[in-house]
Amino acid sequence: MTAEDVASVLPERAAAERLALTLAGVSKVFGRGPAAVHALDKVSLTVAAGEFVCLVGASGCGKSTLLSLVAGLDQPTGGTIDVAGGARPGLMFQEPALFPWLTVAGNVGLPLRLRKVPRAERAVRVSALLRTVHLAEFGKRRPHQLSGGMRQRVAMARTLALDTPVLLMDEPFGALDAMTRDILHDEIERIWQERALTVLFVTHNVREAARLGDRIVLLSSRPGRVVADWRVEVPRPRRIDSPEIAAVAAEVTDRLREEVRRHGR
Amino acid sequence: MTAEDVASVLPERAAAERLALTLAGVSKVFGRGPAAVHALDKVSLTVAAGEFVCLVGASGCGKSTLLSLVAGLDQPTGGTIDVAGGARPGLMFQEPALFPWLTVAGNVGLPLRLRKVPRAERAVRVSALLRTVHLAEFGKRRPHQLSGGMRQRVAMARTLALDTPVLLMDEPFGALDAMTRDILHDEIERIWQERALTVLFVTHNVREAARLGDRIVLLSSRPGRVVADWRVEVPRPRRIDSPEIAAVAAEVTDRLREEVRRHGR
Amino acid sequence: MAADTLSGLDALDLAGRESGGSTLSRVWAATWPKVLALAFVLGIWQVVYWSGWREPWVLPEPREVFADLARATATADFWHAIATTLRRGLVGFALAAGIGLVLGAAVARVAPLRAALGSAITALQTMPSIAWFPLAILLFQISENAILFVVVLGAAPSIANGVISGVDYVPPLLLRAGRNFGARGLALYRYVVAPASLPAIVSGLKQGWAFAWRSLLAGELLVIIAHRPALGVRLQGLREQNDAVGVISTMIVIFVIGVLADTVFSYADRRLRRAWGLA
Amino acid sequence: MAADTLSGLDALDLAGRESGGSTLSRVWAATWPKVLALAFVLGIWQVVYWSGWREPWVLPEPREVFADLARATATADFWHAIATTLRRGLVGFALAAGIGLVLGAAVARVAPLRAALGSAITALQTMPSIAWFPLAILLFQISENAILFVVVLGAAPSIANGVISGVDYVPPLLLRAGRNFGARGLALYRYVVAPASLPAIVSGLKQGWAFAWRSLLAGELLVIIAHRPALGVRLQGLREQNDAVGVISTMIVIFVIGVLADTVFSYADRRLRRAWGLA
Amino acid sequence: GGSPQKASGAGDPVTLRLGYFPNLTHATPIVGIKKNFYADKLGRNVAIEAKTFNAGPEAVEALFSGAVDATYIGPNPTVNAWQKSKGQAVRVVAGAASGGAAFVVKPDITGPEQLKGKKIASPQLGNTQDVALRYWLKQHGLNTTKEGGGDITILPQANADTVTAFGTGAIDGAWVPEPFASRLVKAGGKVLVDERDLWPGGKFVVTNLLVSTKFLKAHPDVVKNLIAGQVEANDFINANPVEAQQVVNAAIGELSGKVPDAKQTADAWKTLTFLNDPIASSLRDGARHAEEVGLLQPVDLTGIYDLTLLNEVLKARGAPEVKV
Ligand SMILES: Nc1ncnc2c1ncn2[C@@H]1O[C@H](COP(=O)(O)OP(=O)(O)OP(=O)(O)O)[C@@H](O)[C@H]1O
Ligand SMILES: Nc1ncnc2c1ncn2[C@@H]1O[C@H](COP(=O)(O)OP(=O)(O)OP(=O)(O)O)[C@@H](O)[C@H]1O
Ligand SMILES: [Mg+2]
Ligand SMILES: [Mg+2]
Repeated sequence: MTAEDVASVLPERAAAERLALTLAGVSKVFGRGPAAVHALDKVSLTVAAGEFVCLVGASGCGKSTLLSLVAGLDQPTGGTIDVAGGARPGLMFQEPALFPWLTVAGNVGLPLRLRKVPRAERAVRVSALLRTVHLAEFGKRRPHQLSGGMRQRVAMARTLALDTPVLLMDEPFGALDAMTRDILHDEIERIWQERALTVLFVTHNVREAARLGDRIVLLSSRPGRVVADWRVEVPRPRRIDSPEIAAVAAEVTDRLREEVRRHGR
Repeated sequence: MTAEDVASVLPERAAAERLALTLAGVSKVFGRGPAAVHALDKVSLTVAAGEFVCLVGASGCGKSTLLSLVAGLDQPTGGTIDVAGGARPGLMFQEPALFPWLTVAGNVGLPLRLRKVPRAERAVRVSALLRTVHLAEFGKRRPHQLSGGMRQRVAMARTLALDTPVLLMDEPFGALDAMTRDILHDEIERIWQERALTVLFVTHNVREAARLGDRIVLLSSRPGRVVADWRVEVPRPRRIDSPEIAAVAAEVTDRLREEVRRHGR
Repeated sequence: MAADTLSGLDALDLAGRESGGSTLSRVWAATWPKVLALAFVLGIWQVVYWSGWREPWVLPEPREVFADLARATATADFWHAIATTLRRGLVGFALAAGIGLVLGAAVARVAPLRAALGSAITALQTMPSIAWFPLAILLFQISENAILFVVVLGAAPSIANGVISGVDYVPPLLLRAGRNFGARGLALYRYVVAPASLPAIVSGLKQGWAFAWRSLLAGELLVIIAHRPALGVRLQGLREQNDAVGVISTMIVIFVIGVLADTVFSYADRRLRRAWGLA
Repeated sequence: MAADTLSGLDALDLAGRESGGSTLSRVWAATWPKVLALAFVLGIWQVVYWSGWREPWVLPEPREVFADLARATATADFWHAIATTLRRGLVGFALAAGIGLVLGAAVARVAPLRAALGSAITALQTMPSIAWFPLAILLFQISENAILFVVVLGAAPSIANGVISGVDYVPPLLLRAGRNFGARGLALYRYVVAPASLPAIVSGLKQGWAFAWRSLLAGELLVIIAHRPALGVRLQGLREQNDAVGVISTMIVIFVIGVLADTVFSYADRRLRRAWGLA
Repeated sequence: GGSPQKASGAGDPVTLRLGYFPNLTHATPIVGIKKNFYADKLGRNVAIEAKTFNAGPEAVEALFSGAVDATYIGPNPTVNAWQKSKGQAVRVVAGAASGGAAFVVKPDITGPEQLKGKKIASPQLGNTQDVALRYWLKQHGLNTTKEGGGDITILPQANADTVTAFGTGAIDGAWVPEPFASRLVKAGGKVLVDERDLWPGGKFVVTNLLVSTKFLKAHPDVVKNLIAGQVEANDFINANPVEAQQVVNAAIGELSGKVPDAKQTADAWKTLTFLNDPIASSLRDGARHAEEVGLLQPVDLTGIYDLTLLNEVLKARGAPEVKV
């Protein structure tokens, strides 16, 4: 490698450095033969560091599959996925996936324990996280003693405890009432800004996507492909019931509706 | 009992007959001693036969607990629950609760099998139900091969296969995209009218409640109490994005917001 | 019809899941069936005895057996025998548990090991204790270790199989969650796989205890040591003497120890289920 | 760093879960570890033999044992012995499975039965086979039924315990779903409890088979019939003749049968896991 | 259980269930059955059903439970059966074999004085060989305890394991019956005591014929014919030892799946005598010895023998009668 090469490569690399996620022609096929399901087909997508990207699409279009691939929990059938810095992204699953043998505090504290955070510090962080999701008094409960929405919030706190620079969230607020959700929108936005996180956020609620995202990416159904990509220009702080958000949501909804119709549903 | 008594009682009883569900002072306490959780406190509620009642409330306020009591899966700590005709209501759980050892068709067909519906008729009914939830081609799949939203739709089809006059649904459309949900709103409304069902429907989506419900009942948090009860006068067919529905939703949302705020969240 | 009535129908379905009631009524609910069962067995036995179906030296009277048991319990040898056998059983079981857990954990998650040893574990489990006696003597001469060897070979495969079955059925979602949290290798085992398979492991340990105990009672015949009476030796000795009374009273002792062992496992199991929200 | 690399780290964690690859490579992956393990064991044995650690009549050479095995397999008696013992094993196991499943199902869901018998089941499981011999002869005289009796008493408790453990860990949500669908009593068992506890039941059946087989090899000594050779009698006979070569070659036969039995259970288990999305 | 058949009239068919062990000291019943000596004497009306046992306890259990009517068995279980049933269940009606036990030790042990501190095996606490060992040691001034303590450690152990243990040097000797004694010699042991040398005339019971009292009372004629068959069998064995060995080896092979080594059988055979006299004195002396070394509660053996039928048979053949 010559000196010139290095010079010419550097700016490019710097640009690449700012990309947190790069998906290039990612495909995922489940099973083999005639029963094979083409969940994702040549999805290409880049997410800049610090960007908040919302992923929308019809039920079963491959959103969860995509997150799972990005998290490195599954292997793509084709294409490549690059996570800047090689850090494993934190994933909040669509189901709460709480460990039944641990208390709420134990669940939230597990990622800390795995990183060998000392006990005292752990206790402080866990109670801060539980406060964030408004479950401060529930640390000693077991998952089976919680309501559906509470479980989802515990899962969110646990994912936040991961402290990864890239966060993947699969419908984190699906089981929450509008009020609690609004509050958590503020919380996640605050944390995202504080920690300068990169977030890939799956939701069915287009308003939610418009409320939170820098970008909204629309996936088509079977096979999943990126069919639209909006930049949400509404300045923050945003309110979910503001007319600007409603306008963005309306546009996305129209496109989504068209997409779903095209696939016969 | 004298003849006069009978005469005077009859009209009353006729009125009572038209009630599908009667909850009188129902309380539910989990655990004992200082750790006891008062999930429901003296909830009284009646649902007329053929009525579509939506239940809203903050996360963890006791909605699922209430449905579980009405379904007879749990015993109330106090009060009584009467289901007209003694028929056990069908319950669609908040989680899909699919049986992993059965295919999608097997899951949907199980309630029919338990009622000893002959195989041929069962096949016809199962495929009709799968068509209703737009999963016609997925009958042979296993639950673990489905997406979150698909699983929820299978659970809905399975609950519809129960053919009970009273249907309890716990956030049936929480994991669905807006389009699929709109379609299923139409489907459930159609089935409700066709079968003259009584429905008790838990949702976090206030618009959804306004779109579907004859009434919307608001539950407060810990302990859960009925704090408001609206009659939705918007004539059917309704559209979820119509201004009338938005107006109803706004009213309910305001009250709900107030309720949540009162409880410090 | 009230929902109460409906759920009344489920009362039987809920057996063993309901935990309510006062302490007294719980103790009573746990006791009367045992007492009844015991009375039933003793009753049948006594009636058969009275019927004169078999001579008393073949099928002795309950009274005689309990008298013998009472006599035996008054001797130091009896308690020494129990103590010796229990000690061997516990040591052997602990060894077997250690080996079985490690073996099971390794075989469950390392594909080549599983291909190599998976079936061998069950095959070893089916090998009768006496088949190991020559090898035990070869390796350990006439020593307590020979007994432990037989006990470990009897129980470890069973425990390993419990672990394997538990690990195989860990919900994939929990595994994925654990891996996403950065749990790898041992950490994944410690924080996810092990706790998730704990129910199957406890069940495997229980089966392992039964294997250990049976192997022990056979294996004790390998090493009959000075001044150290043991239950296995006692049982065999009484049987050699065709002492029906003694054999039955020793069986009662073994039975009681079995019940106590089960109580320990059941306790662990119940705590587990309570924590998991299953009981 | 690519996600591929990251997941590469998990390769070991995924052992036994990955099913991809061609048939040939799958067969190869399943075979080489077994061959290696076998070669390893044989190698050690041969080296120990060559070292002259023990006299050849105590620890014979592998070659000699396999020659003996080859000779034995050429005789009709050998195959008769295997056939007789296998038949008894299968009949006894089927009986034990029937009794164990019914007993386990009943005890798991009927609280008083559980209180009465729960611990007794484990206690019976720990009772050595020889303790049952007198009762077996008393009840069944010298007949095949005496053997079956011992086998059933050995295996049924283990199977019942598997069922109980399985039933105890059925996810309550699925139970509630079943009950909501109108499944009561037997129907709830048939459509929800039984399939949900199938993994634990298969695991219990596997343990039960091991108990059955061990009890059988001991119990066969109860009824020794001319011209009906049996593996248990053969093992004991060779042991009494101090025929180390014969004992080891019979152990190999028992081992191979154990491996085959495990293959059957593993197959059932793998199918189950595949259907449930666990493998 | 069809044991207590009603007294047989002339024409009633009877089944005689006879137990024995597939083992050298049971050559009498093996030859008797294989060569039809019993069948010939019992006639067409009596079917003989052979039952084979692995060890004494099962045989006694079977006798007690009515699963067999008679069985060949060693002296030790004989005394147990007598004692446990308070002298009611069984009677010894004939002997079958004598001898066949020895004290084999490592070659460097040449006398009792060298045994101090050594480990010696016996088949089972309180059995014939165990008693013989302890009594012999006592006579030579060495004391032992029931629990295995004393000057010498006695390890009761299954005979098969004893041979293995001797082979690995884990024990220094053992007092065992044939064919284990021969095997110990083959494994480098040396006979220190041949038990025949300790008994008058070199005879002591190792196998006798035990009959259930019920059967004996119900079918004395059948038992008499059984004894007659055995006498013929013993005569044949003594006249044709080589053929008898072949028959016995074949029968053991048939039952256990493996024919024993002919040479080993021949070696062990030399230490055995097949005879009809139960050698009552050796049984009684054995019991007395057991009492002396503290292994047996005093037991009254009066009436255990019922040799009238045997003596009738012997008398008819012009052979000398035996005495209790
Ligand atoms: N293990 C699997 N085997 C076979 N098919 C699968 C598997 N996992 C997912 N699929 C299929 O892949 C497609 C995409 O599933 P995915 O879970 O990614 O959808 P999704 O976009 O998250 O849907 P939802 O919004 O309903 O959660 C679906 O058609 C699903 O049936
Ligand atoms: N088994 C239990 N043990 C103890 N507490 C419980 C149990 N089940 C529910 N609770 C508590 O009862 C309250 C009501 O729970 P429920 O599941 O009914 O809420 P919900 O209204 O359905 O909430 P969500 O909207 O989040 O699903 C919660 O505070 C919960 O923690
Ligand atoms: Mg999804
Ligand atoms: Mg809920």
